[in-house]
Amino acid sequence: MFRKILIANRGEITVRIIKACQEMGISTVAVYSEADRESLHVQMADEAVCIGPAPAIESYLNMERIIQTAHQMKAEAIHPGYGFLAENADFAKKCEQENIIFIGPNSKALKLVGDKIRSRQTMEKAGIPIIPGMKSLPQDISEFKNEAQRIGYPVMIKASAGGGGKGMRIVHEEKELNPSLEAGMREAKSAFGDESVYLEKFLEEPRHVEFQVLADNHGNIVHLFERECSIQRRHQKIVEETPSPALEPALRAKMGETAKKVIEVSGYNNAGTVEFLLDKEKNFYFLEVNARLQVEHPVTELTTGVDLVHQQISIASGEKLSFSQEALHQKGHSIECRIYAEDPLNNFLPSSGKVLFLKEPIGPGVRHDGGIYSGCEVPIYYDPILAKLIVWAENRELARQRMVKALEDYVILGIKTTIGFLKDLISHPQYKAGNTTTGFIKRHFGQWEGKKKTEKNLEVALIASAFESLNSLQPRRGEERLAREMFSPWQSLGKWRIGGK
Amino acid sequence: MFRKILIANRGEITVRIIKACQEMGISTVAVYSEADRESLHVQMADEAVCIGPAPAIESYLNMERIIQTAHQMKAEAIHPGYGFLAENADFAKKCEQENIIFIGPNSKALKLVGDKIRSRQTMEKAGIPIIPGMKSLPQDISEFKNEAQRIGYPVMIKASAGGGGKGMRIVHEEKELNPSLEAGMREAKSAFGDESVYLEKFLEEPRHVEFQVLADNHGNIVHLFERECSIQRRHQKIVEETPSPALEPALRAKMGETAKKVIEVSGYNNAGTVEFLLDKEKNFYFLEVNARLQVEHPVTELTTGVDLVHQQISIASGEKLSFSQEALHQKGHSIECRIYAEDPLNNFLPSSGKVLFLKEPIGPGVRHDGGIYSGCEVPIYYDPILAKLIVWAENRELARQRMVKALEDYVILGIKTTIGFLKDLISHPQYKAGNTTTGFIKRHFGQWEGKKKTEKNLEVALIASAFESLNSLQPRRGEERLAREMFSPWQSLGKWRIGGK
Amino acid sequence: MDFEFIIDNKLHKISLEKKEDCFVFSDGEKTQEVNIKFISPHVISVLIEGRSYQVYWARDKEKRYLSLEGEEIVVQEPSASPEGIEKREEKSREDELKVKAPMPGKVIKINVSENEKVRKNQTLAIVEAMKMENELKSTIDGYVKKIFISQGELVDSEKPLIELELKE
Amino acid sequence: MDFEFIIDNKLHKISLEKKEDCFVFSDGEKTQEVNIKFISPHVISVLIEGRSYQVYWARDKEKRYLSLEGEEIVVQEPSASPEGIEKREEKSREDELKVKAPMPGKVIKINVSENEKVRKNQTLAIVEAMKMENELKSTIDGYVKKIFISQGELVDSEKPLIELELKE
Repeated sequence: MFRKILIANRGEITVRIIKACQEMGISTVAVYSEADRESLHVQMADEAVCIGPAPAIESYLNMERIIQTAHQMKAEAIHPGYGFLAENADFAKKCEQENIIFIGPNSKALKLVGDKIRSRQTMEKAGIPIIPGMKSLPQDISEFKNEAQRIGYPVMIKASAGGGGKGMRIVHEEKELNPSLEAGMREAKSAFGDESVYLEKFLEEPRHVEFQVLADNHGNIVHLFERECSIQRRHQKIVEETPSPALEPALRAKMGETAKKVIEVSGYNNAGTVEFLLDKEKNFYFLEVNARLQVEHPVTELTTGVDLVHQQISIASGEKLSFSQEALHQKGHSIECRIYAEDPLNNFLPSSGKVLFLKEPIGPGVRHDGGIYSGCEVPIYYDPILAKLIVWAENRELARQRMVKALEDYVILGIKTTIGFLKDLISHPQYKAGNTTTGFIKRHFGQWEGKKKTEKNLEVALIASAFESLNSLQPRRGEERLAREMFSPWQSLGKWRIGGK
Repeated sequence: MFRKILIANRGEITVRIIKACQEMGISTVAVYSEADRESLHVQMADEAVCIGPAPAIESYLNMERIIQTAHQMKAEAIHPGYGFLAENADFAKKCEQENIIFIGPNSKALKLVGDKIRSRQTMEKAGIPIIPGMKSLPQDISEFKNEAQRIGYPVMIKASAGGGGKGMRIVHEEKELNPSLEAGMREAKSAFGDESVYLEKFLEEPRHVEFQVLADNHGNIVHLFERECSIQRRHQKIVEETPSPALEPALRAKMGETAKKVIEVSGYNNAGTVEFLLDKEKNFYFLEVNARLQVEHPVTELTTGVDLVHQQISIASGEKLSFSQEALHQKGHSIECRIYAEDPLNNFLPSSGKVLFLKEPIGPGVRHDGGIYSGCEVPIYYDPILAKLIVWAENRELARQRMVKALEDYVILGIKTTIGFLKDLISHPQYKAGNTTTGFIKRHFGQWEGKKKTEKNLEVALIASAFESLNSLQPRRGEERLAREMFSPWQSLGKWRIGGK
Repeated sequence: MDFEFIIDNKLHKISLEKKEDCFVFSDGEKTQEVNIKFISPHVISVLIEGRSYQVYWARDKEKRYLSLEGEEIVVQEPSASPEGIEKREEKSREDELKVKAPMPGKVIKINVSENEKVRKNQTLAIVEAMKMENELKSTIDGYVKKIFISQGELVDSEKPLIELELKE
Repeated sequence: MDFEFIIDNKLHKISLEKKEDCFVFSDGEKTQEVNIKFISPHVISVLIEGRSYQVYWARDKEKRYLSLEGEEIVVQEPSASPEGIEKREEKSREDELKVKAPMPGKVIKINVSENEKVRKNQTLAIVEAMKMENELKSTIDGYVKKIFISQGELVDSEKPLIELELKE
């Protein structure tokens, strides 16, 4: 087992990985950009090294600097988290050359599955069902036009190098094709440093169902069942759950075996996710392999009892999987909501700034994987994910109710977040009914305007504001002392009386 | 199902029950003493009513007032939590008479199992193994002396009306008998309002193994496996876990069936716990029925996936159990540590006062059931339990490591707590080995003096203190503004520079 | 004491007075006793007729952010904004012609030039923040009067980036 | 700037000076650069030679409570206590004869009367708090000089409840 691991990431996933390392008795090195000195992952790690200025390209994407830091701090392995360098085959290869263990797949497999076009070819050859679309990367912009005509609109533009919705565009008619290609390529370039994009047939309102897979370095492969991630906005998953309301045991088994075959064919090791689209007739199509720890991995952990980060680390250190496929079972139901710094009432624009106050929901069956704290700054430079709220309960409806309540208990003041939107979403009758497809948001939340505030809550807000004003008015006649006392933690704020009593 | 429930308790268990009610769509009424206006349960409930002065006897034990409040607030049921009125058969009976549902066993069963003497008689008759000791409540103090001689010292004094270690005393020789009886009776009186005590043979270093049971109002009974609660101090459990390292499947099944028989013989319904002592030869003896939700119920929840508070409420509302014994399985391992406001370096004296700062540990597999917050006051009037820290992991050793880490992440400043002591306990090789008996603390932690502080941590503490002093010195030359800014949540504390820059 | 607060552009006039151990609240129509406590610097507990409300609050400049029962409410004081509400509404019509960045970010593309004719909803420029591209669209049919930015520039959300002119 | 702090009754003399973007710490023996930040009102982040420490702190009167790496450290300033450490030690010998309640609570039994002869470890009184009984025991072989309390009284942990006298 490793003695020390460097984590080449930031935010909630780095905090998650640090916790796993601490439990396993492994020291952690955090790296951070100049914008992140005060980030939670820097505080939590055993060691922390600044690796450059705020823009990711100069810090979190700076391969040389990160590898050099690993050497300098004597870290034996690098965990890339998700995003940034997680699916960068060059980085994995550099690590291999520099004798640092990359906690993820081998660079060859990573290169294959990272190249969406080549992996489509490989899978088709192996008899895995795929969606109609380009089988090679276009040399010329006109090829896109021809291919789109061949497979028929609507088509989907996808980044060859990445996932997470970055660079994706749906094109409904030919005149939209060129501007969408341009935007997609720019986004792909910015997100992955590679502007290659390709086309696929766009399926109408499919479900997005993916299978979690673990493969050790000794040829053992298991799947840990599915996650349904159909609820997406801008091709970005926002709510995930398992089990999928759409799968029957036979279909689940068949898809699981297919997922394992994809991994086998790719020569893939460590944790990975095989993504499928499931159409209305319950036909499934291979989409891609996400060659990393997924944002939504906790729902699998809560239903199978397997800690995926522990497994990633064990596998990378050369250990064999300690369980067989037969030993794995799904228990209960788990739902995850991603909490983004976005304004749902203003076209989901990112919202940076200061988290004035945070209260994380806690309680039985509630898990919060977060990267923020009261008083932290959310910088403009990185992905707007703040945290993930995950619940587990005996069945889907209980989990859904628990999630609604947990979202209600969740307080983030000072920046806009998606919490209120998610609460409405999880409360929607069609979500309750399990009718989740990739068109869910557009269909049911195209015109979301938030809930009307209740009269009583308005009244209480006014009362609390007036009360708070009374207190902050006091200082106008003795301002200094009172302000000081309010800050002082040793003042009994609770017993503090109003009106000079 | 109920529309509204009154919770006749305070602290972490009330918070736990409120959360369960919220998930089930049930309104909650909190009651509170004058000392508890600022307690967490008052803030979290939908409605809150003050029921009297600080001493429990005038508030949380005031049956008339509580029942009257339930009527006034139109609550259909009362959940008593644990302690206070939870095992008071008179209260259960009054509720029945007043047409309020008592969320717990029927008053007749409660009276039987609450009378430790009568229940011992009943169980012996039914063929359940019991510990040698008194089979009737003594009329005269001299009977204690005779019985102690008959069964042989050491003997245990126990409160007839209660549990939780209150009123318990071990007596090793005759001259200790009288003072111990006096103290035990006083404590019993103060804790349960009933000074009756009795004697039992004291088994040397047994394990304390209890079985969680659910019984609906239609005659269906299941057990949810065991909890081992051998780690005790002053006869008060402080660490609990499940599965017990001492049970093999056959013994587990046998004890589980015995537990169900105890419940059946008692005519008991709702959630209950059947306590056994297990001696070195793995003989088990019925001890008593804890006729309430136990402090340690979460370890059962995390390993069986059953929410015991939901079940209590469903059963009380007349629903049938929705699962059979065969459907229940233990998965993984769970450990709970009770966090008390006590000073482990000063004979575990209770520590009241203000919680200046609280950071609850969170993370995968970590659950925190708490009744405190940063800034709250811990009053002297009630039980010193602050919170419970519970972890789950795939096996015992992983759970143990997770608990060690979670205790390290747990910060409570301002009052003394048992956190540091628990961390040492969970880290002890004999705990790791599963060698847990009721003599564990005395044997391994009789002389606990805390850990020696590491040099590096001392140095960092000095640096942080000096840094903080530099900042608090600043205000001496501009005090008011700075103090105000430090309090002001809208000031960017993170970016705040030292030395006037 | 009397207070004026603005919530969702609506002005509320209320009063809150201390009375022994509690407070008396009035909104002009009804008057009631309430029990209010500071629980910790960011939490206020309010009891009204037995109902318990836990109010989380924080302040950022002139704005109070409140959260209760899972609902977020932003409360402002009229005095905090230099103009009254009505004036602000007038101003917002004027503001419509000034295209601002929806959030702080980096200008990655400017699609128009000064004096160019634009249609409503036409993309004027693209600003990237947190790895998302956001298109700034024209709010009117008209002309580009002035462009204040250049490609690659970091911009804030306060200042106008492009000014438009109505078609005559 | 120089500082003196007391931890576990031991006096530490250190200095901390601001230097550009970081601080210089010295304990008299070694000197090193450290990077220190206020993260939030109760959290200080310290980086020393790449090592990261998250220090939680709070203050109660003259005491600073710190927690780092799961270890709690109480830091006091010498100036905060009116007497120096040595004087305090002298005083504590005197204090031995004054029996105090270990924590605030209620006196439920007084087992001795004034002028009564007591042995070391003999129970003098019982104070109850948080439902636990705690016996106050004699620290010496001697006599009860004065009893300041009566049964049923609520007592604090600061004032002496019983004063003892050494056997001559």
